[in-house]
Amino acid sequence: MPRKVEFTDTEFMIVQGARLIEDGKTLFVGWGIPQVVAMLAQRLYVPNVTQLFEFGAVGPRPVLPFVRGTMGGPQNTYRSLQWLNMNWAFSFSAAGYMDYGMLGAAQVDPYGNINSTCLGGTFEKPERRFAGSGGGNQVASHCWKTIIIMKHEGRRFVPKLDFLTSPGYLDGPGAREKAGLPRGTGPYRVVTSKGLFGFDGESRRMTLLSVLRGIPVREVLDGMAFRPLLADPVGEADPPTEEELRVLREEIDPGRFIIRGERML
Amino acid sequence: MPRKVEFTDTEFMIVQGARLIEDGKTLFVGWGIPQVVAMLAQRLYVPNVTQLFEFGAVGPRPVLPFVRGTMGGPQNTYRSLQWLNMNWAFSFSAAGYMDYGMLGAAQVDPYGNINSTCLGGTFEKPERRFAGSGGGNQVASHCWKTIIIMKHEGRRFVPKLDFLTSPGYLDGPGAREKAGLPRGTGPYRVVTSKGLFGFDGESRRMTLLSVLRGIPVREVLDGMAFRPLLADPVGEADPPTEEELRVLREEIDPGRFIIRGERML
Amino acid sequence: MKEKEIRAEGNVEYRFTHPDDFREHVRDRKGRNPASKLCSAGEAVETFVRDGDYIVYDFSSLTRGPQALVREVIRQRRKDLWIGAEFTLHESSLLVGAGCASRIDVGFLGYGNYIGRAVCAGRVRVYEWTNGGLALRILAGARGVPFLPSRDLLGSDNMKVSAARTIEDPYTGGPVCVVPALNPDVAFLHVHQADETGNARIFGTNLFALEAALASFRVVVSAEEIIETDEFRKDPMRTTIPFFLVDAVVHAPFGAYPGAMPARYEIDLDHVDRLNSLDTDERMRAYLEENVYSVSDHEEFLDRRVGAKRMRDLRRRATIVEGYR
Amino acid sequence: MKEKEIRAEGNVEYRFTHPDDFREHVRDRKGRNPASKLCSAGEAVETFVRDGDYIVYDFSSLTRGPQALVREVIRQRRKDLWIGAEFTLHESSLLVGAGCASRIDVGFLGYGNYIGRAVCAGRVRVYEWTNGGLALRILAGARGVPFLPSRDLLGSDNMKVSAARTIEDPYTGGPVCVVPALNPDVAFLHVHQADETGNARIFGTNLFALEAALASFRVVVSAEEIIETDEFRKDPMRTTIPFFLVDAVVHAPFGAYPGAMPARYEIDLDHVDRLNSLDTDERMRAYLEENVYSVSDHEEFLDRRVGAKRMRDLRRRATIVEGYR
Repeated sequence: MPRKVEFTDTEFMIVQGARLIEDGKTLFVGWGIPQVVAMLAQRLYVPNVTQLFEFGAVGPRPVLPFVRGTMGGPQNTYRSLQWLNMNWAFSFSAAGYMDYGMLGAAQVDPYGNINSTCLGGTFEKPERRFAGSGGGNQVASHCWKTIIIMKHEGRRFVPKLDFLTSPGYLDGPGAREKAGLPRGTGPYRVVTSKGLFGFDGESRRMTLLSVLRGIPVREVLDGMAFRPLLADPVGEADPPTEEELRVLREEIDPGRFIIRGERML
Repeated sequence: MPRKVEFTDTEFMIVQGARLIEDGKTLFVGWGIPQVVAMLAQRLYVPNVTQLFEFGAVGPRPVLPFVRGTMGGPQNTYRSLQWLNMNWAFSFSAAGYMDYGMLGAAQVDPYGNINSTCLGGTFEKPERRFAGSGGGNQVASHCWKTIIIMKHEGRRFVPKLDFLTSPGYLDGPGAREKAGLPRGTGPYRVVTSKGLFGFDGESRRMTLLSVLRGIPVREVLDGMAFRPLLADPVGEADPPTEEELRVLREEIDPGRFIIRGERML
Repeated sequence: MKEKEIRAEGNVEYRFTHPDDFREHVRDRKGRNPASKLCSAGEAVETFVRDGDYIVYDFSSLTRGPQALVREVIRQRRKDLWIGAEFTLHESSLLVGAGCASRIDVGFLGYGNYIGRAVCAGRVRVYEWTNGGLALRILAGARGVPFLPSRDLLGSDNMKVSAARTIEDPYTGGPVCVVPALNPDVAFLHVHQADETGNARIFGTNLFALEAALASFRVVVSAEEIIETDEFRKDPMRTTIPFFLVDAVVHAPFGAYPGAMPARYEIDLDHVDRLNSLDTDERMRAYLEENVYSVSDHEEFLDRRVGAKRMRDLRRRATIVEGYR
Repeated sequence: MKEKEIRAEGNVEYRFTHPDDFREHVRDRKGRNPASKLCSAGEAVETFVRDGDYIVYDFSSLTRGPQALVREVIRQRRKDLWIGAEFTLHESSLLVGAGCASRIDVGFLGYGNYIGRAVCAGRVRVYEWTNGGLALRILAGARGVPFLPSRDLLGSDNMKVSAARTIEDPYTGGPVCVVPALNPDVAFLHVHQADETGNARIFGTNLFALEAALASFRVVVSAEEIIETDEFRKDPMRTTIPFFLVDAVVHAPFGAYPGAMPARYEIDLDHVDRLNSLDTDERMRAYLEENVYSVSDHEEFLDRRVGAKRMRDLRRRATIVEGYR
């Protein structure tokens, strides 16, 4: 029987993300937390995943520990199979070669549409301004399965976005295809600090698949401004294992730049 | 007073071509005779010309003597400034960076349109089939000044082409721009084994500028199936100098793969 | 899913794949697992080249062409192939002469008289895209878009014997040329170095090696040398093609023979002169019998038709190595 | 000739140059003569950067960014600049904070609070093209076409706050996104090695270095090292940009400081943390005074604000050199 271990909400989020990736597939890695997820996944579970960074690093093996604030530097692009540029990177995704994409988000709606641009006010004078799409729009448009990873905070789960930066299922079934986005693509999972969501195959609406063991479903739903569908039954996600935490804390992020967060359990 | 020297029609054609290029400019070099013209020009007159080959050799300094039948090999792409590929090479020309282009032709019409595809019959079953455009269409479409180089033979100067492979002035003034080709481009000179042609600034029709000294204008015109305009006066082109011939024969093409032809003078 | 749609506009047939159909092939049939794809030329052609396929290759017959693979296609007597012929010098003659190819997208259709006569006799259908147009079609296929625009072809007869079209540019209102994406069934790429999984290096210029690898349903790499994956990771700027675009890796020293492999061996001009002289079906048959059908594979061809002495001499003549590393 | 046309669609302004106008600039104003273009950063900005210019750069603030050139633009107090901001981290903050920039095409508008607040306060106008959209616009400019198509942006709000449009693909009939070509007035490229004429080498990945060099009216290269032209001819595969695209070459060791130059020196995280902490105009002014206005040029900045000891330490920390050559 596993001992209870203490961990942060960010650690749980990262661990959940890392468990989702299949080995021998390709992963388009966004800025920040997705970088750390990819490191943990490749270190523990999927040695043969091929990472792609939008500025043209193909198959990098980032140096551990993680170096903050320099995705394009020699540490993160270390031992790549190939160094190219941005137009080539997005050719790989546009032509169908990227299995998974992983992105952060400021807001997400029931169809998995992402806002990472601005909040409140108008677009010209918002109340808060974020970095914008970066390459997120391309990742969410092109990759076969997009994974959104974000803290479980109420203001982030909204019925309607303040700005649609990167497409989920837009306004429902068939909408992506109708808009001209590649067939068969779309958001696959939303990974949060409390649970895991998928998308219903028919309605394309966000569906709660599982919650961190010990957290009531109600607590997860309370943290959202819309009500997702519920899997039947809603599963339970294992907390981080000691090995996952050890690798995260000792090998990947000993400076705790990324993994600090609220303590859980 | 210069001694009379013996030379071939091909040698005269090459020498005329080499005298046309300005130093410190770029030259998009077609297959075959244009390669030799570029070598002679760079060796004697324009050391700072930058050659471009369609498969992405930028600024090569081909090894002398000329190696036949292998434009893409290490000898011809020797000491390039950059090795790229075809889509980049045509980006250079499309974006306006190529001053001169030099091409051969099977047929040319009064507007400097080029046929290098087929003769007679139908396109599907012609009487003679040539190599086709290669990159000639792009060179003639994009370069600021296109130079056509070909033997002076009657069947080559025709009022109407059997196939329009690479655009000259199409059917007259303004036609290139109307078709969507880049503004201000077009054929600049036609270099033959007997004379040199330009294009009238208004009518865009081929104009005889000069003939090899000693050849009657009539002989040049007799070798054409249409009557070009005549410069007033029609000039006289100097025959190849001893130095030009020496470099051509001893340094560039001692095997006489290219420069053999009918003897002249 | 219509993977291999042949469309027609008037008399003009052209190959077109909806980007979504190509993407689904990539998703379902291309391996992103870095497993060994090493096999013989015979196995590669047996597995990955089918009758009716559309084939492209890089670079030319005279330089770094995939000649061992082309000979294997002839040996296995594929039929009704369609060639995207950027710099097709002898390949077209051989493939048409052997009865393997029935359509050619041109490109540059040189040289020798055989292929010209075959066109005149109506034995092979040709369409004119030009080198730039074909390269752009393959770039479109590689970028996952159904077309790309350019400012050439316009005003020329190539637009009548290809499916290039003129559209109105939405920003200037002026006419621009567009060409449809090309996703070939097969790309043959002969490279200097590859690892077993398909990472590959070409030294020198190329036509559209990465574009063709991205755009093609099946990619067969033949390589002068097989090296360790680790070598690619030590020098990522030298990589031309990453492994997950590649379906088969063939170790084929002298795979470009009789053409040259820059910095490895020179062109065999005597053999090329013989190729240039193939002007009748009788001579073509004799050449194919001697150099293709009568030998069981590339290695037997090298042993019995080329020989160690000639290979040694051709290697020795490749004196320019600067820059090719 | 309207070199610098600013168009509007609804509320959205965008920069557009007809390919013919750009071509004529290239013909008349770009030098194809391999003369020396070596000059100081001050001279380069004085000569080639004007008020109202549209500027792009490569790579990011943290890695191989043209920081010495950006500081010089601020020092010379250019006004009303428009930034094509692919990976703009601190440049945007500094250029907006210094009153140099009034418009930004985004891209990735990170980070720190300063630039976000400036947007919210309406002190700078932003348009959303996304990274892929901006890279594609520059590719269109480089290829001499007025637009390029893609299958992203579709369905997103970026299409409402940019001039990207949806058109019907002529081959599938389906909707595709198109973006207009971008020909920036100025491209800043900081490279590992350049010669005096402008041939340049970047080691590692890049955003769109060659595209931006082809597409831009004026190209300023700053280089860690100046090397001989002959070095480029010995290794043509290593060349990123050929000389005839380049207008000025600035020898600027530590030109990417406080960011890193791969294989040369590491990022100065202390300095970057200070940049990240610039959240008020007061702090911004103090930073600019200390690091830009109070020093006459890049060399004085290095001597008086960075110092040989810190530079030595940053060099020592750049321990990964594999592949960067």
